[in-house]
Amino acid sequence: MNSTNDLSFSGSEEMNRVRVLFFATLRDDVGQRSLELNLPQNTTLAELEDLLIGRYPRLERMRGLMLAAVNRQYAAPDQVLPKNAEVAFFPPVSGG
Amino acid sequence: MNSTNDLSFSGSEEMNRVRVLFFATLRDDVGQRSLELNLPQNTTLAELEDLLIGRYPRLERMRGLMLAAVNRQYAAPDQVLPKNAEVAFFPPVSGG
Amino acid sequence: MADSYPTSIVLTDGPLDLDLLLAQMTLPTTGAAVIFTGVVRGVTWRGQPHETFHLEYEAYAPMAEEKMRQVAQEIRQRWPEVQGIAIVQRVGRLDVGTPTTVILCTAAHRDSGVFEAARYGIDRLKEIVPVWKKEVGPQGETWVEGHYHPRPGE
Amino acid sequence: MADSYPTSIVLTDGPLDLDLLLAQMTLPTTGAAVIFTGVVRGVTWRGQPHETFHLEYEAYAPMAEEKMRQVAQEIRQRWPEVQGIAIVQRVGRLDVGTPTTVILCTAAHRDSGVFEAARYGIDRLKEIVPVWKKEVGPQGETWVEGHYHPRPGE
Repeated sequence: MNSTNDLSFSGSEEMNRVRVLFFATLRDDVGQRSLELNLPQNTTLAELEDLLIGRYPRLERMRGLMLAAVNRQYAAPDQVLPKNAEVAFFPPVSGG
Repeated sequence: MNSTNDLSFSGSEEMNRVRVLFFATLRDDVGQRSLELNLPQNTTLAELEDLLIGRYPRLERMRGLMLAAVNRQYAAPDQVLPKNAEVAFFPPVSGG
Repeated sequence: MADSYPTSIVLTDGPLDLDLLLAQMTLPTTGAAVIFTGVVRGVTWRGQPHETFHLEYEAYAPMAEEKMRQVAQEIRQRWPEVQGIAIVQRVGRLDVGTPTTVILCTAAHRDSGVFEAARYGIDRLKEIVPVWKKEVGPQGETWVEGHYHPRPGE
Repeated sequence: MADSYPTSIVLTDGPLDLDLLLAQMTLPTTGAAVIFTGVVRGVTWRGQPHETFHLEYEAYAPMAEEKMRQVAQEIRQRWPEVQGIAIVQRVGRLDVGTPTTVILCTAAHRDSGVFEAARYGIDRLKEIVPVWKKEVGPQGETWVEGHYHPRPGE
């Protein structure tokens, strides 16, 4: 895994450009609100989460605890990220 | 029973002057909002109600249905009216 | 503690201001509020369907205020965590769509009885507070009569 | 019928106007409304007692609006007699005593589910609507974290 925004496993596949958003404590952990990433086709949400924890070790404490939405819907870890997906990571909500 | 506001049974007792109020349909039935009555000592609420139904026959339909308050508290029929009592008669409430 | 909780009992022919009422019943420890309001219905389907032009409310004012205060006290006995209690009843002519009554309860948290207390408050107001309404509609004027007979002293 | 019932979903950094919201959710057939509001607590006793100066709310705005709309739809499925539904969430800095959120439900009658619907609405908002608050107090800043983990698609 390189440290640029191109997190491809291999250079031969067509890439999927996704937008990643962070909120609340996760934004503080990552230090920024959003990222644009080029991911291999068929990357799952769980794989993206692993990539991000590898890149931002402060996210480790939230492994298994953070919520994730793909295109504004709560998503399962094995969900394959659709093309140009908007993926958001955040802690359990606390509005109201 | 005479038709003046002096509803005394006998002239020998000291009288109790009470104020009687009517609300909603009972006010329509009686045709006025309030009366001042001189009643014998120890007149009960039930006796007053009988007097009033005798005087205002349109109240008959509400016999046993009308509510009564003595000095702004819901009262039992056998309650003796205290001196200078404020007695109110009205249908079951329908506010809100 | 409960001695310092605000209670507001208002019988009025003027308009309501929910935001002001809420602010008045909000303490530094308040985190939740439930407000019930009755509204003048122009079209009624339940029971005998009918249309209403407006309502005319009448009150036995001094007793109504005493009984509204009693409703607030009953709420405090049943839900001691409720903080502010405002009970408002409008009187006079009220047009369709107008709020007629308010039961407002505040508490630290939403599970402190505020929902139940507001529901109890409107139920009790409709049982014991001497207020009556006359419906004015296409069929003329009709007094609305309740059904509850309070016990002596209630 | 339900197609014509109004739904208002508002995520805003401006102040609330409860009277206006109520008027907007009032139909000719409306006779009752229940309004829940959350309020910024300055002093909290439950759990770890602490003081709060103000709260800072942050939202994932487009998803929050979608999920607020979903909460309204869930209310409609469960309480079909509910007429108007307004769900408001304030964001930004909110001082002690300020209303933060509103769940407002109207219906023809008070026994048509308005109380239950408003309670359900605030419970669900706190489960699935992506909004977070940071408490600012004498000990500094602390993010408040919820506990609910929505299921995929929830």
